[in-house]
Amino acid sequence: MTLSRIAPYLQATPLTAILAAFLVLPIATIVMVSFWDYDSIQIFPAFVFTNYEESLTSPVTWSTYLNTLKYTVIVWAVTLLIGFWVAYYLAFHIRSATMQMVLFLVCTIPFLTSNIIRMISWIPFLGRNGLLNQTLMTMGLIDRPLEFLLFSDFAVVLAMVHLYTLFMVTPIFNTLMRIDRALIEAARDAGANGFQILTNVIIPLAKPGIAIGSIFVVTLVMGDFITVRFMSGGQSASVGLMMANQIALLQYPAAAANAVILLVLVLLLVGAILRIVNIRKEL
Amino acid sequence: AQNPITLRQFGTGVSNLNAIAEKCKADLGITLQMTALDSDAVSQRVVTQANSFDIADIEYWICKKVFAAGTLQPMDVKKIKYYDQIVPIFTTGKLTPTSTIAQGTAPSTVGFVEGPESKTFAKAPTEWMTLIPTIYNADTLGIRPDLVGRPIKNWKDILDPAFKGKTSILNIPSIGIMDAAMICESAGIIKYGDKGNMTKAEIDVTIDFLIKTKKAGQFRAFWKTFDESVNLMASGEVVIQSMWSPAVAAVRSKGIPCVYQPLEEGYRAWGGGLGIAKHLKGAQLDAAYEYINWYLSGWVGAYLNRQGYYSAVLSTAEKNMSPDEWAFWMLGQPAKTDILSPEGKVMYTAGAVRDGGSFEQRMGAVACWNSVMDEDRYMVRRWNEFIAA
Amino acid sequence: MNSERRGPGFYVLTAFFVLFVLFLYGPMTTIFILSFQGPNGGLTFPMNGVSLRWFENLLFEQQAVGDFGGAFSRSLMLGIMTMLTTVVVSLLAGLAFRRRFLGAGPLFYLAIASLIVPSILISLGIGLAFNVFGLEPAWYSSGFGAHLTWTLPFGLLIMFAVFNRFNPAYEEAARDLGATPWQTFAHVVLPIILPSLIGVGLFGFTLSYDEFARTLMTSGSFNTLPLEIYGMTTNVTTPVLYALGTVTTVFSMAVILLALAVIAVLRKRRARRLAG
Amino acid sequence: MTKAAEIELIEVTKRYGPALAVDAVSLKIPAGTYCCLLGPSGCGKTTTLRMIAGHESVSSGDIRLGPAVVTDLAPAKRGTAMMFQSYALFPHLDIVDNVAFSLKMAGVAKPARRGRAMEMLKLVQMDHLAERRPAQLSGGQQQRVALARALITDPQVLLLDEPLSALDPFLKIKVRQELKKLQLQLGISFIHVTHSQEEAMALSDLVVVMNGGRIEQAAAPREVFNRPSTAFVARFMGDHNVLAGRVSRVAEGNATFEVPGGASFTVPDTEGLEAGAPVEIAVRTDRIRLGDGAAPGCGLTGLVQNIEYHGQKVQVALAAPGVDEFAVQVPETAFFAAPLAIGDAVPLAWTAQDVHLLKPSPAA
Amino acid sequence: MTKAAEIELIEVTKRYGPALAVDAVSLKIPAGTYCCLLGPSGCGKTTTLRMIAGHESVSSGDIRLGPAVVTDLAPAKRGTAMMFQSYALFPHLDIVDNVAFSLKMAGVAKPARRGRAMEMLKLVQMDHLAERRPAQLSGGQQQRVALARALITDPQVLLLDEPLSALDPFLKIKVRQELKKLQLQLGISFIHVTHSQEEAMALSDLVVVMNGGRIEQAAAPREVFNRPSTAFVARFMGDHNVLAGRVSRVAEGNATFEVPGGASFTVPDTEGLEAGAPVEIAVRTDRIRLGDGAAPGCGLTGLVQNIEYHGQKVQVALAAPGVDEFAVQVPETAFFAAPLAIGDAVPLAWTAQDVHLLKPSPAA
Ligand SMILES: Nc1ncnc2c1ncn2[C@@H]1O[C@H](COP(=O)(O)OP(=O)(O)OP(=O)(O)O)[C@@H](O)[C@H]1O
Ligand SMILES: Nc1ncnc2c1ncn2[C@@H]1O[C@H](COP(=O)(O)OP(=O)(O)OP(=O)(O)O)[C@@H](O)[C@H]1O
Ligand SMILES: [Mg+2]
Ligand SMILES: [Mg+2]
Repeated sequence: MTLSRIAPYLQATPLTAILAAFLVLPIATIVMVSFWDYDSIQIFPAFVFTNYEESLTSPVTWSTYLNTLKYTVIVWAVTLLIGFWVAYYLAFHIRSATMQMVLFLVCTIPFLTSNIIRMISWIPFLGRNGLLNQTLMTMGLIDRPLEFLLFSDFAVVLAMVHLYTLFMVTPIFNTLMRIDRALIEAARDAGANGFQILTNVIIPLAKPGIAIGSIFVVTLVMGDFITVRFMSGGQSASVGLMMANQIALLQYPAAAANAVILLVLVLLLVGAILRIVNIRKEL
Repeated sequence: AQNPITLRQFGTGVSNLNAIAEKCKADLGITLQMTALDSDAVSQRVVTQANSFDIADIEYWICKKVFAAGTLQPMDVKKIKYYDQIVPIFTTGKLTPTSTIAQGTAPSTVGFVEGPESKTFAKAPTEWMTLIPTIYNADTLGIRPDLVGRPIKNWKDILDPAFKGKTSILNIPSIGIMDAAMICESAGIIKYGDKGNMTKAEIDVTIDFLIKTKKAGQFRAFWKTFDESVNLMASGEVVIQSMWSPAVAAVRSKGIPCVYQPLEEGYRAWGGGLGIAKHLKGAQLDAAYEYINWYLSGWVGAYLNRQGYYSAVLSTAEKNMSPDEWAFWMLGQPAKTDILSPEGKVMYTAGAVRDGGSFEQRMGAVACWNSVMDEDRYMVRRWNEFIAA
Repeated sequence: MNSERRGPGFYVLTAFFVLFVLFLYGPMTTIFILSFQGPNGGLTFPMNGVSLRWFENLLFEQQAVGDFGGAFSRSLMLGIMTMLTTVVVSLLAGLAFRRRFLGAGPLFYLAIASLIVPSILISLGIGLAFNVFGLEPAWYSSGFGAHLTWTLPFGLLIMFAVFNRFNPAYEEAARDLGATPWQTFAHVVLPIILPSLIGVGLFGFTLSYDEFARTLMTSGSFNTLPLEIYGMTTNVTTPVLYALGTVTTVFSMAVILLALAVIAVLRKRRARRLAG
Repeated sequence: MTKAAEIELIEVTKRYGPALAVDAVSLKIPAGTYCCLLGPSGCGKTTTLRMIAGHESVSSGDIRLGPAVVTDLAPAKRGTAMMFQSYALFPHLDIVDNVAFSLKMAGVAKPARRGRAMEMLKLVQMDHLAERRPAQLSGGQQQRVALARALITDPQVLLLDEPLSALDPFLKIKVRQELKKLQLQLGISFIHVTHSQEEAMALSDLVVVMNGGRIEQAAAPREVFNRPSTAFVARFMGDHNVLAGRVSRVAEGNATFEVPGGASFTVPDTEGLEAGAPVEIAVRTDRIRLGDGAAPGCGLTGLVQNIEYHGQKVQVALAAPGVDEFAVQVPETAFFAAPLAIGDAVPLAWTAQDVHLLKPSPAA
Repeated sequence: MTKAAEIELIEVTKRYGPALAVDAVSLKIPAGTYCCLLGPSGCGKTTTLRMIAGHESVSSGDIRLGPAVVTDLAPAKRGTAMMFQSYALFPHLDIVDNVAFSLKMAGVAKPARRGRAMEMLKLVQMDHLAERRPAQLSGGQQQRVALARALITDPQVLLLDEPLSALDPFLKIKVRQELKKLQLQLGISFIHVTHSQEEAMALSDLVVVMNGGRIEQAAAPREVFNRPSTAFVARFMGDHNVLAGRVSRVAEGNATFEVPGGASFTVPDTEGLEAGAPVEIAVRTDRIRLGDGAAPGCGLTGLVQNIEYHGQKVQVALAAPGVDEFAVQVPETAFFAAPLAIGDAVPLAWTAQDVHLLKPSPAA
């Protein structure tokens, strides 16, 4: 009796310990260090607000956050659009479960290639003399290479969409699969056309999946630094990149302050999304 | 086979070569475990993970930042066999007794500390050396002669509207700012008191100018790593950009014309060196010295020279190179036979001349070194602003 | 749903899906094709001949810089460690969450937080914490922990899904038949959820094997494979990089296909045993 | 509401790949009929209903509703409305919006459609819970909302797939009375799928017994119960004993047949019978007397296998050579006046009029 | 197997937080009894069964099995075995291993335990499918395997939670006969939870009718059906009409009461009755005659609300002032000789002996 009462505590201990050691403690450290001081060589324990002050009063911070939010919104919208239709196609138009599995696997296989390699492989494709420009020129569609394809916001968004769409597809596919097919027949019986079924039944019922996918995409984009650096050719900034630069220059307290701000922002965004759904119920 | 000790060395991919580790194992029996990182990670490792390495292969400008962290120990020059033969740039700072010390974080200014426990850099050579120089070079603009279509003479040529959207500079603040300074000065935007140690006002002028240029669309990209610069150039994304000499060689090795263009204002130089971790002692410390002495003893020097870099002790390197190689690489003379890379691939055919002339011409025309300024923190902030603009 | 006839929507969406797949595979095929560059080929088109030079170079020759083999074996080890730990810890936690216990809510949200805190922040935090506490980061300590903060929440969520669908009557039946709690677990619960556990394991392995941002500041002296690849991108200008991409992809695909094949064979064998 | 219309299936067939789910079914359901499709699991009831509704395409054959052939029309264009097995209420909409859904689809303005929906909810006495979500309702309440949602489209035919199966037995009886009342009130046809013969008998004007994708019998419940056309129907409806054997002799006005064990029985009918042909008869369990005195070929002696108390009746199951199952219903009082025990040998008798000759099954 | 033992619940209570699921239930089940726990959804049947099995702790009270108090014993130590509602067969084990599971847990060697398991499978006639997995069996087959698995532990009492609910109606009837046969053969007690009164009556020696966590009546099926102790039992068992009102007059040997609408009825019993007190009576639906000639207080006139064909009987539902529901069962032949239609006014009569006085419900 008593053993069964303490059993859940024992069972939860490893998870708690790992999260405490590798999540809570590090974040606490970040918060602590964000109040430390530093010069070009070293960081010292202190309690100063300069890191926050510098961050929050600097127009760079603001424009960087704005830029990051811009990426977030665009990538979110595009992945949602693509992710929804792909999930919809798999869930409603593919009838055999085996075929669904196969096509789903087909979508996941590219994710087995290292992210970095996948990203840099866009460069020969999109470059000035890349595959795409050359094809378009051979076909006579353009007479000068399109410059915006690479080292631009377009390239950043493209690569992020490429990297993150699956995070949208999976949860939406999951919720769509759980929609009782009778509901769709009931809607059709009530005279709804395809579009009305979509807007009145499927989308409302897919909301939890959309929310979970959105959480993934939003957090991934907000924290990204490598894609932005590679694909913008170093020409654009993101919060992650700013932090990475600060870390590179050993400006840990400034990076930590930025990290805290980023964390707060991400938590706010996720909190807002979570108001719409209860994830635990959706599992 | 003599020494069963393992040393963990890390540094950038430029000099952290497996060939060196293999040769070291063969010659000394010391096992070198090499880890190659990008320059950001290198400086972080040195500062934050003191016990994760035995030998750090770092750049001099980073040394200025990281040595104060106390994770490296100064080396006793008495134990360095070839100390006297090290190129004087690293000791006195002057290539020849008459040359001036270039602006920026010249290696000699951070090359020595005052004592075995000290973290203060000494003004003149002492017995305690921070880093043993490994490789160094003087950088300039690389160009695609087939695509620029005009002679390039000055750093400011990168601003030519004809190259709009086809230029690039380096996005490592401490290095990029020096490129920018060379450009600004050349274009007559500003005359610096000391490029290597700008005032806030000078930083502002420089960055504002960069931002303006960026917004006008002059740059195609900013590169951070060796390969990025190679790919930018090789794929024709840019036709003129600041570059490293082996990167130019790499482009050329793909059969693409690329020239490392000497400029009137001179070069921006850089150098790297080996530092010994604080925690090393006893047999390991001895092995580290043994390794460093071997490093300077010629084989490595020749190996590095053959890549277009320069090595610290020229005399020992010369003995490990053929006269023709020496003449080609160090004296700037036309090659009499085909010049091979260390891997044995033909890099230059007979008759070729290396860009930039002889060692003296090159290293004698250094206008500045990569540097860490007093206003570093401010500069980095403004640099980020430039990137974010 | 009219079961036989396909509307125009089907064809439009099929086209869309095909485009999406092409989009996904486009860069991969670039890598794949370029990895067969000729000996003098570069990282970009056009192809400069066709050869297996770069695979040879990758697999049988020493690279100028770096230690691909070491990085690969470290990533493999780390992946396996992460996989095993993820399976065990999320299984235990999943079991814990089946009952009510004090702090269940906060622990759940902590796990969710672990999922949504940007990777670079975790990496920075762990790096800093090790620094502040004077510990030595290494791929098998701090790196391992950093990976767990990424794989455990996924594992836990999967276990939630599994146990939400697990019929407790199985356990009661076992108890009724005289099984001790341990026997119930070993002979009933475990075999029934085993497929999901394998799924958690494979998932954990893949996540860890390809994790970059969280490893960046936590791997200590030696590189994991993604870091090594990242390092390679900074100094390798030959298609050996793409050869590496092709090889790692083929490797992961082989692992998955093998797993699928094993499952298929087991199934067939059972079917045969039944028929026989 | 005077829209009631006749519905007709003409050789309707449904194939799933090589499998025949519904096999050339023809059926005419007059306007205003309560029709039950009855049969064991997998016999094709749901498929038939869904083809009428338009949710399943017809492989061959035609469906007529009133004068129009609706075989290829969209579900909402047919004048049918469907109530789904587990009700299929939209979980994200409250009750009024569920009921108003079809009006919304048709573009009716919000106040108007909610007004109409409230009327329908009043009809099924659910107006007081209009604001709730489906998850907050009991099974019976959900059922009524689903009904309201189906009826708001003013259909000529309402199709119901096992509408009572989710309810507990107590509620089932109440709700089926409501269904019947509503059908009478609206005057339209209901087609109701069930696999409970009790439900089918209690509700319908027309019982359609299906088996293996074919119709075994389509008739009024009383006809089906009293004159099951095949052995399958007799067994499925219950309360019938089926005896099967081969005809040994055909005389004027009657015939005799033998079961494998040797006993022989009389059939007071000779239609289609000839010596040596297989034959099946049914005798209702409540028409059998305990005790001696059977006319020749109208009785047997069985061993009691099982005794079940059914309230007013006691059902005694017996076995005899060649007759595996034979049940007798004895009125409660009579049984307890002279109780039987398992293992007792009991003589049984019936009259020749109670023997009902069965036809071979079309599905066979 | 002569291990049959008496089972006794003594004031057994189960609380879930503040809610009472089972409220001080006391019950004695003699050895070798087939006992059915019957009641509507949520009345506490499953909870009671699970407390007996040991899968649910007892909040207060005691459970005795034979001479031993088993309240705090582990499930496997009690001498009970449970068959779960959806059978809970282990999906990863084949049929033999499922049945042999308890022996494996006890450490019996493989050949021995598989041998015993095959014996049990033979008992339930499932030995030919021993190698299959549960998913490859039909509902009825699974049910038999579950039975074998429970019986292999040689229990004194077998507990069954709605063992027939997953089966289709046709199969239900066959399988319940098998259950009964097995219980007789083994001689142990079966406690069987159901919410079908028909199932309970057909199977049990002892019917326990529960409502709101309490026992309304525990008696032989015939007793429960003929003399339901409360209005709840009468309604739940069906085939009873309940009339409720207040006593207006108590005379010798009988009393009179009035329903709210004004009609008054006679009760041939006065036990516990006094003027002004509430009173309820039950009259069986098959004891009511159609037509005039009712003795005073033994009849009413109702309007026909609904007519249901039940095969041998036709059930007519009527309403009268103060009497919402009143049903009459008319034999089929009689009904169709003079059919009624909905809306007809029909006089009804019964005899005073058919009136059964009900007691107030303990749950109220
Ligand atoms: N989508 C489908 N694909 C293939 N076969 C199907 C499909 N739907 C039904 N069937 C088959 O068609 C036959 C009839 O199925 P249907 O659902 O109409 O039976 P039913 O009478 O409604 O049974 P139940 O009482 O179990 O609901 C069955 O054999 C079933 O297996
Ligand atoms: N674990 C629990 N926690 C809280 N309340 C419970 C729990 N289990 C059962 N109950 C409540 O106890 C009461 C009795 O439940 P029980 O399952 O015994 O009913 P039942 O008679 O078996 O009903 P059914 O016929 O629906 O199975 C119900 O009101 C139910 O809501
Ligand atoms: Mg069906
Ligand atoms: Mg229950």
